[in-house]
Amino acid sequence: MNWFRDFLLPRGASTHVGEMDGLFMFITWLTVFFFFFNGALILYAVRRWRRRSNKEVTPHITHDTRLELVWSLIPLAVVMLIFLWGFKGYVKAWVVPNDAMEIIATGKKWVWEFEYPDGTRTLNDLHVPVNRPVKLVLTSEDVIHSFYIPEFRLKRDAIPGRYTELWFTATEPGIAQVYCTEYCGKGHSDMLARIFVDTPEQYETFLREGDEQVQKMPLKDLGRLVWENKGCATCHSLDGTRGQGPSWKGIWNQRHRGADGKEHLVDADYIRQSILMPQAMVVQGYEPIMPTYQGLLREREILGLIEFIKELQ
Amino acid sequence: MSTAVPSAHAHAEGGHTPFLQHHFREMSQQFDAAKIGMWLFLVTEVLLFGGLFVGYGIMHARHPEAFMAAHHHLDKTMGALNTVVLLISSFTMVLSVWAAQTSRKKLLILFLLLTLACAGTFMVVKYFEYSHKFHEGLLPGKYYSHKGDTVPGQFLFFSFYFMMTGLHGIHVLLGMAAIAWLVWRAARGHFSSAYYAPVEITGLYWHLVDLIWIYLFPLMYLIS
Amino acid sequence: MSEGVLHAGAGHAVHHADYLEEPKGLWSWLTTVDHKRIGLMYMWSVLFFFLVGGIFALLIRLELLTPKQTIMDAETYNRVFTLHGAIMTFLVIIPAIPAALGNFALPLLLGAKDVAFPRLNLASLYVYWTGAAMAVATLALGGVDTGWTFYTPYSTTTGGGVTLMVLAAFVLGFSSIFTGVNFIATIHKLRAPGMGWFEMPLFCWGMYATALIQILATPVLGITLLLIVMERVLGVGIFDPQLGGDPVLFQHFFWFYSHPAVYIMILPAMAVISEVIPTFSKKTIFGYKAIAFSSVAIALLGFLVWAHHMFVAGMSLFAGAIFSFLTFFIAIPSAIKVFNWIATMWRGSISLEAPMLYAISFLLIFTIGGLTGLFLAALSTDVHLHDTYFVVSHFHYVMAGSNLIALLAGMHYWWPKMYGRLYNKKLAAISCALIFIGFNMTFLPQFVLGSRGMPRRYFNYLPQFQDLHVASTIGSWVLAAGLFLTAAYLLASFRQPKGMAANPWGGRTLEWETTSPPTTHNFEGQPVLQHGPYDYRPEPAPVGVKELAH
Amino acid sequence: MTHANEHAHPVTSPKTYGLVLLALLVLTVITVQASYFDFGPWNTVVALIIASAKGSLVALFFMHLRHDKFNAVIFVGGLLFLAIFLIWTLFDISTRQTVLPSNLKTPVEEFPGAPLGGPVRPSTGQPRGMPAQ
Repeated sequence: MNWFRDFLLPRGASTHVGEMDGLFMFITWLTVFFFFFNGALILYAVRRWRRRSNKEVTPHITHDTRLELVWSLIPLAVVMLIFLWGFKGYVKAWVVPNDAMEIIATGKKWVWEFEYPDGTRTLNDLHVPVNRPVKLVLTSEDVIHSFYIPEFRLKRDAIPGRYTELWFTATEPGIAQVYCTEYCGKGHSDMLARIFVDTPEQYETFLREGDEQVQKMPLKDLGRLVWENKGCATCHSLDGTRGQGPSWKGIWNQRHRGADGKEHLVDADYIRQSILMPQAMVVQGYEPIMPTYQGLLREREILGLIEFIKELQ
Repeated sequence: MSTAVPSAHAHAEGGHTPFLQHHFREMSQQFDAAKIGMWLFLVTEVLLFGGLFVGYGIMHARHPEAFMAAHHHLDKTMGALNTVVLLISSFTMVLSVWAAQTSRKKLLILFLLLTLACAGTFMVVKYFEYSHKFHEGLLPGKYYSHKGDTVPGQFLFFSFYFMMTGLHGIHVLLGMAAIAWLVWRAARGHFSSAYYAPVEITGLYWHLVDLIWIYLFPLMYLIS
Repeated sequence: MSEGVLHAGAGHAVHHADYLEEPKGLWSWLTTVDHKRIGLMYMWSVLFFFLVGGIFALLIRLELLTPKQTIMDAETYNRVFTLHGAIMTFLVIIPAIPAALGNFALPLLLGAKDVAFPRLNLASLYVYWTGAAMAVATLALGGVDTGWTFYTPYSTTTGGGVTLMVLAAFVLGFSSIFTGVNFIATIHKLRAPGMGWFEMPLFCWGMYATALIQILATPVLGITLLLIVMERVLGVGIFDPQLGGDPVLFQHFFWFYSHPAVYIMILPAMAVISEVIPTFSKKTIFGYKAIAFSSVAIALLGFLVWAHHMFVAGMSLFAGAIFSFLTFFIAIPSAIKVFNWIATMWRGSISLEAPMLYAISFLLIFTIGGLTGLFLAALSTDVHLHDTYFVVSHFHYVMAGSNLIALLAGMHYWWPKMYGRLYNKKLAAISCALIFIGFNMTFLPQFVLGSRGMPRRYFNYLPQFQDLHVASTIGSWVLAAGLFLTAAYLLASFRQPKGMAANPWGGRTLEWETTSPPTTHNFEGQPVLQHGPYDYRPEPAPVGVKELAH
Repeated sequence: MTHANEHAHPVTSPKTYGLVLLALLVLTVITVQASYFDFGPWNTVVALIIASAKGSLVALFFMHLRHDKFNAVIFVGGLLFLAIFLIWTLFDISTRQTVLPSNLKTPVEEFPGAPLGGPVRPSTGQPRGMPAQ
């Protein structure tokens, strides 16, 4: 019945999958069984004892203690089994191995920021080596977010003012999707991140020079990629619609009036400053909510964004 | 299975008072129902205040120094005075229930008025305490502007102080309104040993207000 | 009232003014203290808001037809699902059965003339209307985008009419408390002579258990909501991590109410089903005491398990284990009830009238709703499924499916008693089938969406989820068609003249022993209980209401 | 179930009430005096025990719970659920681990000068709503 499991559950790609999937399928079959069991009993009763005349007399059965005990104790036994099974998996997911590599994940409206042990930072793209335990320490800068990786069967809230943790060992190289599952406002459903499960060599390369593909890309394509992946798209549109921040359409070489009343020419320096020190110049009529990207973007990526914005005439 | 218990005799007994509502069979049934209703309402009050007590307890455990430092701004004497005033008001309230039970109309009105006077005194003392806090900038939440705090987070204590004593104060005012209404009805001679449920249940409410203060007093004024 | 006319039992057709006609005029309805009129006004208010919340639901489903924007933008979508949740929870499901059907039926079932505090009952209705008006007024302030759970710090930092919406929910809490106080006092003090606790119809036990929760949990919601108001207005800091507070504390406060509140939604549904099944099986209820006690057990156990909403919020292993363990105990009384209902049908004389069809539909939907709860009580599966469409689907099965289908069962059951008229039975059967199919079509795909990882409250979603979303949206239209059909034939029944027999279904509880519709004071004189509520044995003794001198 | 008549309810004499008031006043004096002593961690416990003694007197005598078993059950039941609320919440909050990231150099205060080991602001990024430089 693997097709049924594959229909219900996404690909499994961490060490937590087996435990959870086994229990999930057990309860699924239990639900299916009792649905049809109860359905069959009802159907049988309705067909067998359908009222034919209003004068029918029914037996006066008030209760049957033995029968009632049976259908209290059997469910009790089943749910205790489920409890223990669920608890077992949870303990495993809870106790972090000592050799786990620690990555700090910070949620903010509406991006995930990752900080690696060596100080490298990425936005929305998390690179982890395959077959090595990784511990994520989660926190949030504004409201509660939740870090959810369906393919790892894992989820943990990121709570402002607190740190929570979760750990996993990814078992196959590839890309796993991350969702935010605690409602956090307008960009909630776009607060997506990806986990790149790398081979050890790939991971080394990543730490050294960032993502390989990205390095080879033409600047303006890189700019678009950054816009898509690093959270720009959540607030800045490309088609002129007003978001949390100004749209990028046609802003190159235009003059922006800042909250301070002065006018600024949108050129390369201006864009660089807006990315690295967003609070220095806020365009009139917008909230000063953009986080700084200092240390989060490589120089080439900033150049890429400038080229990308140039193209958006 | 029980058999029918005819209760027709009850009608004759309850029938003579104009205060028996149509859906009750007899006065005692109406009285008991009113009391159950009031006690259930008191339970909801306990849980309403309970939420604040739980919040207070958890925040106190999180910021013990801040709460300790902040509570020194409260005046123990004023708090103790108000405790005594409320205890006496409870005493006069219970005496007015007794007066109603024993059909002493004049005493009933007297005790009710004394209760009102105590409640008024309580509110006056509270007024002085509040205005003193306002003056010093000891306001709740973002309006907190007191200078010279040594421990941060003292505003949290005052958030709770104002929310808890404020909610309690509102209850005192509501109680005063209810007691004033009792005075009005008592003056019209509505209450006697045959019918005094409103006095009894207002009394219950009033004692609960007192009871909550009994806990607020040490938690706010006496922590150390 | 017709003086001096004695009714010795069911079936008398002496016409006299019923509670619908006497006294006349709108003003008499607005100032009435008659529990039946208040119940009806509640019912129509609830149905009105069900329509409003349902339209929001259809809009949500329509928006989710495509992975990106379909008919509205993200901000509108967030407001629409918040309003859907808030209206459906606070204005529809919580009052649906207790305040509407409970108010109408409870005193009748107890053989009482009214609830213990009729004026408080009317006040509760006005408080409900006030709260409802406030909730609707938030639309003028730009709506609310917090979700009905008002999680901090989002709810204390976002704009719009959150403060007003929170106050609306606070006010609505009072209407719930008033109903609860009233029902407990009524059940304790106004049972007909001869009606011991175990001669009460099970509906009353269900209402009693519900009222317990309403009294014990609602005040905590009240103070929680006040704290949000204080946080927004004064910045008191208790839930704000920037100020030294704790947002997780809010979740405890909120779920101390809202988890038991889930049982405010399901216990009354079970109460209705416990009436319908014996009547249409013409057989005594199987395991009366087990059903009665399991209602109370669910109500009380429900207070011990709320933290299972926080398994992924950084709870310790130990705490997680305890709350998960306790949660499983809710499953036992629920299972007992389902099996007892089926056992009641066993060897009965089953008549498939509309209320029974709805009851069977309830049994099947509740089986799914209840069993899928096990996924969320078990720790490891909850970690995967929490806050996904699986949860959305599970609670719609329990709340929307079970509660509203039981509401429909109850409405069809007591409609002849309420209005003295009958609806079109064929159409009723068709719409019951449509609702059952539509409901499952809407929500079964959502289980799969959730287990595949689709998070809840998503405006955009990845293209891989689209097929199931489309299926769900089409299901929502089938469901809506069924509900509109129900509305149509129920309204059409008013075109018939009143002429129902006192006891059209052959029920054995006291409400069937007065006329349909009853008079203002329910019974002529004080009914005295002569037999148990589900006693279908043929008996020589005269049945039911005995007259007492008044 | 017997229905007592309204006037058949037991009437307590004013003298008893007077004695109860006296006891309450004495306990008030005791609790104020006790607040000047340092019982260490037991300070709050002592204060709450005295408050509960006073509360019981009020409930038993002034609120007539002495003669009113049924409503006493309601009231104590309410308190029981309040206790569940407090204990369950404390249970979760107090067993939460203080997870801290290993690279956290100094605890950044959540508000200036807070000597807290517990929650801290994240080490990166700007606080929400920070004014423009």
